[in-house]
Amino acid sequence: MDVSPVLSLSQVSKSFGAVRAVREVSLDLFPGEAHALAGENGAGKSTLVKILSGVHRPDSGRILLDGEPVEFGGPADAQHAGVAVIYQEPTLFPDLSVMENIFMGRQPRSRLGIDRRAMRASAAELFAGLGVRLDPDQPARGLSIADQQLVEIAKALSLRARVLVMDEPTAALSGKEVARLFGVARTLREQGCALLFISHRLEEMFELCQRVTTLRDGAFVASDLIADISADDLVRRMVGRDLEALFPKQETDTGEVALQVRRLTREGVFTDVSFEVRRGEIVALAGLVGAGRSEVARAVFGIDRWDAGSVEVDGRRLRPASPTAAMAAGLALVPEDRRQQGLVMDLSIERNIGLAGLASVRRGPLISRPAERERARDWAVRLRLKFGRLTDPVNVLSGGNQQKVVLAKWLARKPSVLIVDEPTRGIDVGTKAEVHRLLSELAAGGVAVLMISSELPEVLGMADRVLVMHEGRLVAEIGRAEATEESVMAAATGRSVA
Amino acid sequence: MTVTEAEAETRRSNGGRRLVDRVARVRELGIVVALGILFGVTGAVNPSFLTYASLRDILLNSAIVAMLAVGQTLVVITRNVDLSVSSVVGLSAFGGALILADNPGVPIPVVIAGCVLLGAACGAINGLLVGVAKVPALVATLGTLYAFRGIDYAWAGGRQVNAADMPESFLSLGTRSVLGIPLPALVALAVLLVVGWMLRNLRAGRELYAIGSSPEAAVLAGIRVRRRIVAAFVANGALAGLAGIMWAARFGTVDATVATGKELDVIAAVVVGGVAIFGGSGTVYGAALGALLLAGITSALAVLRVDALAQTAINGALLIAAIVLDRVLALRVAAALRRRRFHDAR
Amino acid sequence: MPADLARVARRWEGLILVLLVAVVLWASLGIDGFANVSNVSFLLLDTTEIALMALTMTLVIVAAEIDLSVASTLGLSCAVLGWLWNAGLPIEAIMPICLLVGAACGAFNGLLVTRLGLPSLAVTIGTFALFRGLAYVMLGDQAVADLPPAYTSLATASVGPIPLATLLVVVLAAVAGVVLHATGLGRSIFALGSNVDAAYFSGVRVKRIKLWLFVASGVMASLASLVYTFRYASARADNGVGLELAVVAAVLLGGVSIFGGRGTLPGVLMAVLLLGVVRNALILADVANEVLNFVTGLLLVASVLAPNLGAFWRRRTTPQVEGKSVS
Amino acid sequence: GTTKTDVAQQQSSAPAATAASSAAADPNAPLKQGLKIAFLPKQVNNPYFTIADNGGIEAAKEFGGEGKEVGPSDASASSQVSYINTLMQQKQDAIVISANDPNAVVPALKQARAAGIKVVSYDSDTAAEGRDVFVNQAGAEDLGRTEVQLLAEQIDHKGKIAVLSATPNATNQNTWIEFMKDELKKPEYKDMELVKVAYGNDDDQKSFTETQGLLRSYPDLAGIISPTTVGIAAAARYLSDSPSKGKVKLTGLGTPNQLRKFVKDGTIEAFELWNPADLGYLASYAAAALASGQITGTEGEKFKAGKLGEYTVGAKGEVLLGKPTVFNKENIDKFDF
Ligand SMILES: Nc1ncnc2c1ncn2[C@@H]1O[C@H](COP(=O)(O)OP(=O)(O)OP(=O)(O)O)[C@@H](O)[C@H]1O
Ligand SMILES: Nc1ncnc2c1ncn2[C@@H]1O[C@H](COP(=O)(O)OP(=O)(O)OP(=O)(O)O)[C@@H](O)[C@H]1O
Ligand SMILES: [Mg+2]
Ligand SMILES: [Mg+2]
Repeated sequence: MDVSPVLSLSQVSKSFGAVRAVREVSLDLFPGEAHALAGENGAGKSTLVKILSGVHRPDSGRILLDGEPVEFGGPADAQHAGVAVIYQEPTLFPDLSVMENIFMGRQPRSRLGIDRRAMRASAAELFAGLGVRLDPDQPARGLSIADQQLVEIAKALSLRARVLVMDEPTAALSGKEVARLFGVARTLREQGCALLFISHRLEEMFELCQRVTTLRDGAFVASDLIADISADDLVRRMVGRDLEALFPKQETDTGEVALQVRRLTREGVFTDVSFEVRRGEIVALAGLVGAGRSEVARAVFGIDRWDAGSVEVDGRRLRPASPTAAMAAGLALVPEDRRQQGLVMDLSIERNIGLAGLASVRRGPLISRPAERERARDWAVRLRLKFGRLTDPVNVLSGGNQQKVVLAKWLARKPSVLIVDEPTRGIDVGTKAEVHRLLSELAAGGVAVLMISSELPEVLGMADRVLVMHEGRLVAEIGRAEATEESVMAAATGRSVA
Repeated sequence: MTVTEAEAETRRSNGGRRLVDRVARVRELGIVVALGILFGVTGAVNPSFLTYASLRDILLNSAIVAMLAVGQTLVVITRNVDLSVSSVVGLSAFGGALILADNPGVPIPVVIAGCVLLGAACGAINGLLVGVAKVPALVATLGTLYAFRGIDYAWAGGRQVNAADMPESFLSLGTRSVLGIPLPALVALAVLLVVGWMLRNLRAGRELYAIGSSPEAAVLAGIRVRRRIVAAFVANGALAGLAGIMWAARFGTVDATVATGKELDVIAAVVVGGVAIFGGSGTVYGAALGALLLAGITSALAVLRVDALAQTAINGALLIAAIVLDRVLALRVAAALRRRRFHDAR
Repeated sequence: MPADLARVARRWEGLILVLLVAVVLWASLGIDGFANVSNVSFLLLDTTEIALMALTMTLVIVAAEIDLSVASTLGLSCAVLGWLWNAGLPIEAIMPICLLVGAACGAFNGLLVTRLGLPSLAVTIGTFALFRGLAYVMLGDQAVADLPPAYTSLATASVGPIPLATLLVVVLAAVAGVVLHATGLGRSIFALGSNVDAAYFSGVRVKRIKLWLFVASGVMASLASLVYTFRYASARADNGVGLELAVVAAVLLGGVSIFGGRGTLPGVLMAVLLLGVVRNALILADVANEVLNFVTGLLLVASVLAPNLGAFWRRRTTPQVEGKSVS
Repeated sequence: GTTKTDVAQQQSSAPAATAASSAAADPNAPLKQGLKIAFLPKQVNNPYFTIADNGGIEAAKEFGGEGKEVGPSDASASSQVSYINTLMQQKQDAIVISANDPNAVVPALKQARAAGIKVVSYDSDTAAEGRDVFVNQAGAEDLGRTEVQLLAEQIDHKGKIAVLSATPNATNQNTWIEFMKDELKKPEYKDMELVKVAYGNDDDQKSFTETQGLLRSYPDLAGIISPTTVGIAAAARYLSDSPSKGKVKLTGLGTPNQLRKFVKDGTIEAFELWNPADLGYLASYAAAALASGQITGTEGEKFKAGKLGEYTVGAKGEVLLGKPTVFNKENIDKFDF
C-alpha cells in the first residue's frame, strides 16, 4: 500500500500483574481502510483498544501518529489526536440527557454559554443518520443496552475523528441497526477515516473490513487482507484448531409444558403476551431492538411487576414481582446487561458464581468455602473460563469471560426453566459453539429454554420455535421448519407474515 | 430519511421534551408545594407570620444555610460530600471577628476577602485529599471536620468576641436591608443565581454533573476529573468562608463553637432540595429552596407556639414528610411517564 | 484497583493493627497511669456503646446504606426507660420494651428506605431529629437517676480487668462477624452493597435484608442505651448526643467503604479500640482537647491516605486509569 | 470488682480513703503545699468557665498549689466521665467540677472519692453523694426571685413575659425558673403573665432565632428574662436591632463585657451576675481546705478563702459565694470580665 498509516502500534505490550494481556503486538491503521481485529475472548483486543485511546499506557512498545511517536497521557490526549473510541461496554452518564452524553466537554457554545438548541439539532442529525428514534433530551438512564450502544456510536461519530475504533459495537444490535451502522461506517471510510472494528460475528468483519489482524492469548498471529482468507482460516487463526459445526442443536423429544405465560401485560411496555415453553425445547424470542423482549423476560422472572396476566411454572402460578419465588420454582434468568444486572464487579469470580446458589453450599447456617470453590471451579472449567485465580474480582476479566461467569452462576443452579437474554453477546466463536452445545445439552436433559437473541443465525440454528415480538406485542410464532431470515424479519418489522 | 419523517421525528422529540421538562420542573415543584403549604397554614393560624418583619427574619435566617447549601450542591453533584463546612464556617467566623476586634482600623473588605481565601484554602485541602489522594470524601471531610474545629479551638483558646468589640459598620452588614431585602439574603441570592447559571451554561458546570453521574465515564470522556473535583471543593470552601464572616456580622457574638453541627442542616437542605446524594443530578435552586423550607419550619414552629420540647420532633417529622412528598410525586410522574411511553413513541 | 480484595482487606487490618500496637506500646511506656488495670478496664468500658453500635453500623454501611439516627434512637430508648421507670414498671419489663422501641425506630427507617426507595442518608437525618425530639417530648428535662443499684453496678462490674459490658460486645461481635463473613446472608449483604441490581437479579431479597439491617441497628442502639443508662445511672433525653459521628468515624477508620460492598468486622473493632486508646492516652498526657480533636481527624484521614499515597506514587510511573473497569 | 481496692492501695499517701464525713475536721490544719487541683468545667473554651477556672488556678498559685483546667469540648455527661477517670489515674488531690448531668458523673466521682480525691462542685451541682462541697454562685431562690423583681420594676408590674433559658434539662436554670414561677404567684405580680419558656440550648444562633420567635408569636410581649449568658447576649443582639428595642425589656444573667454595648444603647436597663472569677477562686480554696483536712463538708465548718475572706459550709455541704451584682449604666464600666 502506498499510503502511510495514520496510527500505528509498534511492538506494544501490556501486563496486568501476572496476566500478559498484550504481547508485542504491531498494528497499522490506514486512512480509508476498515481494519478488523479478531480473537477469542480475552485475547487482548479491548486492551489494545485502551492502549490506542490512552486509557492504558503500554509497558513497552510505541504508538505512532502520522509516523511520529506519541504518548497518550489519558483519553483526552487521544481525543485531541483525532482518535474516537466506542468502548466495549457503554460508558454513559445516566443522569444526563442523551445529547449531553454525546457532546460532553464539546458542547456548542453561544455567547450565553451552552447552546442547547444547536446541540439538540446536531444530536437529532446524528440520530437521523443512524436511523435511530431517540429523543435527544431523554436521560440516558433507562436506555436499553442497544440504545446505549447507539448513543456511544453517535458520540464517536460526532468527534469527526481521523481514527474510529469500535470495540464490539454491534454486539447488542440487531440486523437493521447493524446495516445502518455499516452504512455510516462506509461513508466515513470513503471520506478517509481509518476504522478499527472488533466483532465476534465473522460475517460482519467480512462485510465491512479490508484487512484483519488476529490475536491469540495476547500475541499477534497474523494480519491478512480479508479478500485472501476464508472464515474457516480466520477461525483457525483465532482458536488454533478447527471448529466443528457452529450450531449443534440436537433434536429432542419435547415434554410437558414447563413455562406458561398467559396474557401478560405491563402497561406501556408490552401487551397481552402469551406463550409456552416445553421441557426439552428451545424457544427463541426474536424481534428488533426495543421490541420489549427483555422486558418480558424481566417480568416473567419477577424483576418487574406485571399489570395483568399470569405466569405458571410446572402448572403452578408464580407470585408476581419476586425473583426469589421464580428461582424457587426452578426459573433462571441470564440478564442482558452483565455489568449492571449479571455481576457484582467488585466481588471475586467464585463469589459471583456462588451468589445465586448460596443455599447449595451451606453447612448448617455457614457457607462451606471448599464447597463454594469446588462448584465455581467446576463451572469455570466447563465453560472454559480464562482467568487467573478464582479470587480475582470479575472486573479484570475480558468481556466474553464475564459473560461466561454469568452463565456459570445460573447454570450451577441446575434450573428447570432457563431464560437467556442475549447469551452469547460478546462471546467468541469457539465459546459460542460451546454455549450452544451447552444449551442444547440442557434442553436434551429436559430443561425448558427461552432464548432471547438479536442474532438471526443463532435464532435459526438453535430454536425449535421462534416467537417474534414487535412493539410490545407477540406477533408471530414460527416453527423450526418455516423459520427463515425472511419470515422472522418480516414479522419483526411489523409486516404481516403469510 | 425523508424530510417528512425527519419532521415527525422532531415533533415527537419535542413532545417528549415537554414531558421531560415538566418532570424536571416537578423536582423543585415538590418543595415549592411544601413551602406553600407551610406558609399558608402558618399564616392562616397566625397572620403575623406573613408580615414583612417576619418574612425578613426568615430570609435572614435561611441566607447562611442557603449559601452553604449552594456550595454543598457543587460538591454533592460530583458524588462527593463536604462534612467539614461547619468547621470552616466556625474558623472563618472566629478568625474574621478576631481580626476585626484586635485591629480596629483594618478595612472590612480586606477581612471579608481574607475569610473567603481562608475558606478556599480549607476547601483546597479537602479537594486535594479527595480529588488527588483519592480519600473517600466522607472520610476525608469527617477528618477535616474534627481537624479544622481543633484549629479553631486552639486559636480561640476560650476567647469570645462580642458585638461590642467589632466595628458598627461591619455588624450592620449583617442586618442592613437594600430595597427592603436584607443584605445577607441578597448576597445569597446573587451567589445562587451565579452558581446556578454556571452549572447550567458552562461546560465546566456540566462536567461536574458528568463526573458525579459516572466517574469512570468522565475519565474516558477526557474530562479533567481531578481538577474539577478540587475546584468544586475550593468553591464550596470559599462560600463557607463567606458564610462564616456573614455569620459574625449577623450574630455578633462569636466563639470557637460557631456553627457546630450545622453540616447536617446543610446536607438536609440539599437533600430536601432534591439533589441526589449520589451525584449527577439536582440543582442549586432546589438546595436553596430546601434551606428556605428548613428555616421556614423552624420559624413556623416558634410562631405557632409549639411546645419547645416538641419542636425537635416536629422538625424531624416535617423533614421526613417533605422528602416523602417529593419522592411520591416523583414516583407518580415516573409511572405516568411509563404508561405514556408507547403512545408517545408511536 | 488491587487484584485481590481479600489481600487489600488483610493489608488494611494489618495497618490498623500495627497502629494499635504502636500506640499501646507508646502509651504504656510513656504515659503514667495508662497501663494499669483500672485504666484499661475503664478504657474498655468507655468504648462499649460505640463498639455495639459500630457492629450493626458496619453491616449497614457494607450494604451501602447509613444510619445516622443511632444516637437519637439511643436517646429515645433512654427516655422510654426513664419514663416507664417513673411510671412504676419493673426494670425487667422495661428493658424488653426498650429493645422493641429500638426495633421500631429501625423499622421506621428501614421501611422508608426500602418501601419508598429514599436515600438512607436523607431519611436518617430526618429521624435523627425526630427520635431525639420524641425523647424530649417523653422525658422533657427530667433526669431519671434512681435506677436499681443491682443493674447500675452490673454495668460497671468487671471480671478481672474485663468489664462485663465488654464481654457483651465480644459475644455480639462474634455473632456479627460470623453473620457477615461466613453466612449466605453476609454474602448477600456484600453483594447488594456492591451492586444492588445484580444482587436482586440473583434472588437476593434486597429489601428484606435492608429492612432487617436497619431493625438490627435500632435494636443495637437501644441495647447500647441500656448499657449507657446503667453505666451512668442516669436516663435522660439527651443521652448520647453526637455519638453517631463517632460510630461512623470508627467504622470508616476500620476500612469499611462508604460506598458499600467492602469492609471487615475485625477491622472495625480494632478501629474502635484504636480511637479509644488514642483518646485515653492523650487525655492522660494532659493534651488539650483541641489537639485531641485534631488528632482524631488526622488519624481518620491519614489512615485512608497512607495506602492511597502508595498507589499514587505507583500511578506516577504506570498507567493513568489503572483498572477502570471498562473492558 | 477488684478495681476499687487496687486504686485505694495505690493511693497510700492520700488521707483515709473512706467517705469524707467520717473523718474529723481540723480547722487549724495548714493548707498543704503542692496540691494538685483540676478544674473540670461543663465544657472547655466556654468564656464563662475560662474566667472561672482562671480565677481558680490563680488561687491555687496563691496557696502554693498547682491548678489546671481539663474537659470536653462538648457539654455532655459521658465525656466528663472520661476526664474524671483520667484525673483519678493522675492522682490529683482534688477535682472541681461543674456537672453536665448531676447524676451521670456520680458513679465516677464516687470512685474518685474512694481513691482519696476530694471533690468540689461549682456552678452546677452534682447529686450530693458525688461531692464533698458545693460552691454555689448564688442561692437559687435568691436568683429566681430577684430576676423577676428586676424585670417587674422595668415593666411596672404589667404585661406578658417570657423566659429564654439554656437547654430544657439545664439543672440550674430549671431550679431558677421554678422559683421565678413561685415569685410570680405573689399578688403584686397579678398583672404579669409568664407566657412561655423558650430554650436556646446555650447556642448563640438558636437563642437568637428563639427570641425572634417569641416576639413574633407574642407581639405584645413586655419583657424577657434570660438566665444564661449565651441567651441574654443573643437576645440583646436581636432586640438592639429590632423595632422592639427599649420597648421589650430584657434582663437576666450576663457578663458586663458581653452586654456593655447594649446597656449603653438602652436595649438593657439592668442585669445581674456574680463574678465568675471569684466563683472559681472560692472553689479552689474550698478544694484546698478539703484536701488539707481543714474541712470535711459538714455544716458549720469554716475556712478562709484568700482575698474573699472567711466562708462557712452551710446545709448539705453548700458554700454560698454571695449575692450577685446588679449591673446598670451607672456601674458597668467598673467591671471587666
Ligand atoms: N484491568 C485489568 N486487570 C487485570 N487483568 C486484565 C485487566 N483488563 C484485562 N485483563 C486481562 O487481560 C486479558 C485480555 O483482556 P481483553 O479485555 O483485552 O480481552 P478481549 O480480547 O477484549 O476479550 P473479549 O472478546 O471477551 O472482549 C484477559 O485475560 C483479561 O482478564
Ligand atoms: N428501565 C427502563 N426505563 C425506561 N425505558 C426502558 C427501560 N428499559 C428499557 N427501556 C426501553 O424499553 C424498550 C424495550 O426495551 P427492551 O430492552 O425490552 O427491548 P428488547 O426487545 O429486549 O431489545 P434489546 O434487548 O435487543 O435491546 C426500549 O425502547 C428501551 O429503550
Ligand atoms: Mg473485549
Ligand atoms: Mg433486550
